[in-house]
Amino acid sequence: MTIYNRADSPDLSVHIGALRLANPVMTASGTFGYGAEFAGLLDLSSLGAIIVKGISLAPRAGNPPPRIVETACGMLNAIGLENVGLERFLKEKMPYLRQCGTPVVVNILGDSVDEYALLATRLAGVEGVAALEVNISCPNVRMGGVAFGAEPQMAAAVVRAVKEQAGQPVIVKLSPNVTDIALMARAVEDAGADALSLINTLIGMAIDIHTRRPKLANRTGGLSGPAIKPIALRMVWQVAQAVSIPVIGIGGIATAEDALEFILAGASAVQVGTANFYNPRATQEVLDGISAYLRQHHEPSLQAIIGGLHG
Amino acid sequence: MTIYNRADSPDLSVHIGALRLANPVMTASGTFGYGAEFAGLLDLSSLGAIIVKGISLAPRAGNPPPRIVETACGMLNAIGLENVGLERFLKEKMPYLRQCGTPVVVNILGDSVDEYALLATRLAGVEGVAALEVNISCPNVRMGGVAFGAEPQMAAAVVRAVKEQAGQPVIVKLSPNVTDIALMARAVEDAGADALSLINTLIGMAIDIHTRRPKLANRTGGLSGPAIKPIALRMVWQVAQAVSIPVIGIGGIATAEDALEFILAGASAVQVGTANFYNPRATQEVLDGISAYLRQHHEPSLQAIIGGLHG
Amino acid sequence: MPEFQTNCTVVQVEHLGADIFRLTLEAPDIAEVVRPAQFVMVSCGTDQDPLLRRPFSVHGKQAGGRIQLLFKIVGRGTALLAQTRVGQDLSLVGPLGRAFRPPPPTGEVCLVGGGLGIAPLFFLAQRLLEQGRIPLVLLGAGSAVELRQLRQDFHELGCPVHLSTVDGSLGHHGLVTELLPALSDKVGKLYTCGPVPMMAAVARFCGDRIACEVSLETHMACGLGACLGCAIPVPGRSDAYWHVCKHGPVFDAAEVVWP
Amino acid sequence: MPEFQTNCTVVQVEHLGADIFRLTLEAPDIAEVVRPAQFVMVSCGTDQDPLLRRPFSVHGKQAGGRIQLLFKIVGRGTALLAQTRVGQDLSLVGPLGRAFRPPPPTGEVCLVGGGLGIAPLFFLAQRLLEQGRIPLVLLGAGSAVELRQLRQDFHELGCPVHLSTVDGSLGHHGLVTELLPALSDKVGKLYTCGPVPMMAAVARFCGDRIACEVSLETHMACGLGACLGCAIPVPGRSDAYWHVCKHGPVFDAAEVVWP
Ligand SMILES: Cc1cc2nc3c(=O)[nH]c(=O)nc-3n(C[C@H](O)[C@H](O)[C@H](O)COP(=O)(O)OP(=O)(O)OC[C@H]3O[C@@H](n4cnc5c(N)ncnc54)[C@H](O)[C@@H]3O)c2cc1C
Ligand SMILES: Cc1cc2nc3c(=O)[nH]c(=O)nc-3n(C[C@H](O)[C@H](O)[C@H](O)COP(=O)(O)OP(=O)(O)OC[C@H]3O[C@@H](n4cnc5c(N)ncnc54)[C@H](O)[C@@H]3O)c2cc1C
Ligand SMILES: Cc1cc2nc3c(=O)[nH]c(=O)nc-3n(C[C@H](O)[C@H](O)[C@H](O)COP(=O)(O)O)c2cc1C
Ligand SMILES: Cc1cc2nc3c(=O)[nH]c(=O)nc-3n(C[C@H](O)[C@H](O)[C@H](O)COP(=O)(O)O)c2cc1C
Ligand code: FES
Ligand code: FES
Repeated sequence: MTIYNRADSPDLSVHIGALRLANPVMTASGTFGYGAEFAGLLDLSSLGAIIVKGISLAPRAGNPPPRIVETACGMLNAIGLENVGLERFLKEKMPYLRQCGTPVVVNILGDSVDEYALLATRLAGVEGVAALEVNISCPNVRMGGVAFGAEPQMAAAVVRAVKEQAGQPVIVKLSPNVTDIALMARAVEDAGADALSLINTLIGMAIDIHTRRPKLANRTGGLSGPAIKPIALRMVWQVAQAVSIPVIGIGGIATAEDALEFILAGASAVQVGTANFYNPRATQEVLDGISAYLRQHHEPSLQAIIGGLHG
Repeated sequence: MTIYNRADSPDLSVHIGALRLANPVMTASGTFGYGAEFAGLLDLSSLGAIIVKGISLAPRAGNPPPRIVETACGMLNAIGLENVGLERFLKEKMPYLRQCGTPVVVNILGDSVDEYALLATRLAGVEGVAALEVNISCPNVRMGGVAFGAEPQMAAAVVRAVKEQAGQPVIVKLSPNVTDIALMARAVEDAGADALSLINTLIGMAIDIHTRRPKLANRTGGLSGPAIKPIALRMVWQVAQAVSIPVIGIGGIATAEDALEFILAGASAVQVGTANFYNPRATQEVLDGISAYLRQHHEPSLQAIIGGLHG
Repeated sequence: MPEFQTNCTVVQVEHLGADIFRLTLEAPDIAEVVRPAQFVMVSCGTDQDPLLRRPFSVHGKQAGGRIQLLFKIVGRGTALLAQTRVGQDLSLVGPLGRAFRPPPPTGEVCLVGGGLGIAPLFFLAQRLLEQGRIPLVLLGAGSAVELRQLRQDFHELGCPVHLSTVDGSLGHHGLVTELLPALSDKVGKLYTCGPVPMMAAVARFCGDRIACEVSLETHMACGLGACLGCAIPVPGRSDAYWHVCKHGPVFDAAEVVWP
Repeated sequence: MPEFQTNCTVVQVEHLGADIFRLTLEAPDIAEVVRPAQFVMVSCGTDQDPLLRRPFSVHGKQAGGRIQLLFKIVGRGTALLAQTRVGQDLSLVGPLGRAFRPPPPTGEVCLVGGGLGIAPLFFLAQRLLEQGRIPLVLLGAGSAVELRQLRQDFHELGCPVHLSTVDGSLGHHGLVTELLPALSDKVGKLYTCGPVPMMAAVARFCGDRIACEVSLETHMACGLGACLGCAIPVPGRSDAYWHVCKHGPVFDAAEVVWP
């Protein structure tokens, strides 16, 4: 094995629009709490960015339990977007996150276009918030509960409203529960998104055959984990070809190999989600493995392999 | 444990439109060859029905290899609809299937509405063919390669054309790669389908990070197996509520528990797919387990629990 | 609170009868800091099946940085765990959650365990005895086979033990909660873990008279407070949930909505 | 052709060095009917991870209804299989595929194996010797450690064996195909299994002069001819594929498109 000295260290930094990250490994919203939850097990400052649990204007209690169920190589969750709300987030969570020194991306969610816009306004000047990630998988309350992310016009409206107010780069997180994700991606790009992240969870269900009830109180939930990786990778590959803004890959990423598949398919960065639950050190392992791969393949930088898929 | 005598045997028979099956366990198209492949390992006459590999008018060679890749609790396939074509199927495969005594469902596929119609015409009088299953996940060659199953109008056109010619009940097999599967289901019901089966595979991808090429020669493939079960179950549940024709559940079914989840969600019958590959006796185990469940729950018949989900 | 993600070597596997197993693990980091009712998240199968770790209370501590887990086969994860062999490594994350709080300086202490709820109570008894407190132990189970080894272990610790079995094969014929009325009124603190109906009955028995802590179970994806999957309702509030892995697993009986 | 889906008890696990293992299984049904180059599909992990069975040629037969598998750790499935213990059950489906055809009644027979391609050739040698034919065996590998046990086993059968290693640590220093030119021209049939470039070189060497059968590997989901996943091109036809699990794994060298 070759020994590399520091000068040989591959350059892992990436640009997501105006956002510069020391490395491409982030934590997916809702799978890493507000960061502090992992501080005992992981060096948070080694992360490319921390994406926090989705924040709404007002606190949300979330769905009644049961909220999670394990499935084959995956899990369903119906947390119901429980979160402390913007005010408590800023007061109780941001101070800790700021002192970690890791870029913080705030995932935002709303019931209406106005709520999204208001969140962007309130977050615009907040120190330490490096970017916003707009979760458009939420139901649009005014439009009969159809998810913003299921309809290009509705998604575009949210993005335009957020972009008008935002003080930071805006990442839009796409839902996979659509016929044509490239169409959604282009609509959102045209509306001004600085970057895209995908995928959010796929809608799924599980039934307890003995009680004959859904295993989740909410009946349906979001499927995540290794089970969905092939779908996520296909969508990232399609979207990366359809848009010219950076794409962030999410979905079942648990190892460096997984992450590199997304990067080769065109993702500039990745988010580790469900894997944090069963392997709290997953982000660190992904990062180390990407470094090792770049060395092994004599690549000077991560940049050099983004979208490097042949054929 | 209670000992049941024959009179206590629960009634497993089901009606799929005009099609009566002795039990609800069928084999999913493309995962059971033309039946004979499993004859050494399984009593084919115990199956509710055998659904054969999708048949086109002319033989198809299929895609170049590699055609399959394992994923987390699933697999991707890009077989490319390789099949012997209608003539050889009727000459070489049907005689064996007929003498098994098991109802045979022929899965049909075409590049155009006319091809589907012609297949239905040619199969109309064939002895032993109990039903047709129309695979609408195929690309519509005339309409620029968009899958018939991605667009309600196109799907409806196929179904109408097949129904006009068909001499047997017509099951329409839905693609899960859509925003609103209930919409598709209603379109196809309105066009005259006698029953629906779902889901076909989800489009996915896998990349070899060392060669930097897709692991499938076709680049993308269809994801199947336990990984997709939660998505399939959710879709079956949605569709069963949206239509009044019978629904057949497919997707990751490997055990009786899996099958019963689909039945409680509203499926009148199920198809076992990928599980046949890794457990050739899966269909038999599913069937035995359903019987045992009905006994344990003192249910007189399968019919009594279809759609029996509470809440 | 220090937490560790660590591979621990299995040094003993005991099949205690019925579907109950006990593992002894070399886990010096965890052993050093863990307190009674804290739990560990254990990988039971391959790296992705079953996907999620399973939560288990620490059942006891042994010299040399060892901890014990006591569990029952109830599903895929525990079935795989029961196949563990000596010498194998298991991946653990922990210790997690809030521990039982110490009893008041005076008054008797009573532990009430049902089924596998006994697991964390043994560790609590170890800890109390170190502090010179001798708890009275009430244990209930379905049948004698589930209790024999545990009765002996509590005896060896030096605790008085009263037993009950549903089938009457050992001790009182009936529920463990039926032993409660006979308790001395000097009991000042009661710790309980077991099936929810049992804990509910214990909580009702204690009322405002006896301080009562319970250790709860819920499905957990992370055990770290990150997934928010382990929610249970907060009494009297329709808009708030506890998270069992963080606020619990130990709760004051009054903090719980009982059925 | 009888086929079985059956749980087989592992009676011996040998680590032959490097990453190579040999399992001996009690599989009377399969042992009774299996022929050289036929394979079995083996479940390597939990019931759903890895999801698919792995194909392995039968490496040898032993008295008492036993079969052997010889394999190398190359990925997740084989890594799990290497952890198998004596007494454990493995689920097998087989025997599957078409076997090597018997050699012509006269002429010498030569077996050329590279790496794990040696696995089915040992069984073939057993069978040929039963029929009174003594094959000449050429074995190649990267290094001595992969060959030592196999050399001894072929010797014990009574076959002449010539070896080569890429690193020169045993036998000829170089590729096994470099031993071919020294073959007697009495060789009438050659059987080969190993890496594709090796088999391609063997096929070229045989040309029209020597009948040559090869055993191929492809990814397989079912091994039964049902999934159509194991396709390889048919020479001279752009619109047709063989299916390795059904038409193969044995092919005449001329039936294969060589790189
Ligand atoms: C804090 C805590 C401490 C525990 N301590 C012990 C202990 O010391 N000994 C012991 O035998 N058991 C204990 N349990 C219960 C134990 O976690 C479950 O028995 C185990 O997770 C079942 O896994 P399985 O795969 O065998 O069952 P399955 O039913 O196949 O599991 C499916 C899913 O349900 C979850 N699940 C099933 N039952 C329970 C349950 N009772 N509690 C939580 N999750 C469950 C699993 O974790 C998994 O995610 C504890 C639970 C918690 C929350
Ligand atoms: C007919 C046949 C006979 C074989 N006989 C032997 C034998 O006797 N000894 C032996 O060591 N190996 C043999 N192989 C190869 C063996 O099947 C693979 O090494 C094994 O499947 C690798 O599994 P894995 O999970 O360790 O590797 P992974 O790479 O993790 O497997 C991923 C997927 O690729 C497939 N795969 C990977 N490598 C191969 C390969 N070379 N051939 C087929 N599929 C592959 C796996 O089956 C699995 O589906 C044979 C293959 C075939 C087709
Ligand atoms: C428990 C849980 C909670 C989640 N909460 C959020 C959320 O608040 N906002 C959001 O945009 N995505 C949320 N997600 C989706 C993840 O961020 C991610 O997109 C998805 O889980 C797929 O990635 P994975 O397979 O790596 O988990 C959540 C996922 C899980 C499992
Ligand atoms: C290898 C393979 C080939 C398939 N071929 C067909 C086909 O020809 N026609 C069709 O309608 N579906 C085909 N399918 C889809 C299955 O019938 C089924 O809908 C899908 O695999 C989901 O079920 P499962 O998860 O149980 O496998 C194929 C699936 C696989 C894995
Ligand atoms: S188990 Fe994840 S927050 Fe409690
Ligand atoms: S492996 Fe399935 S057809 Fe050959």
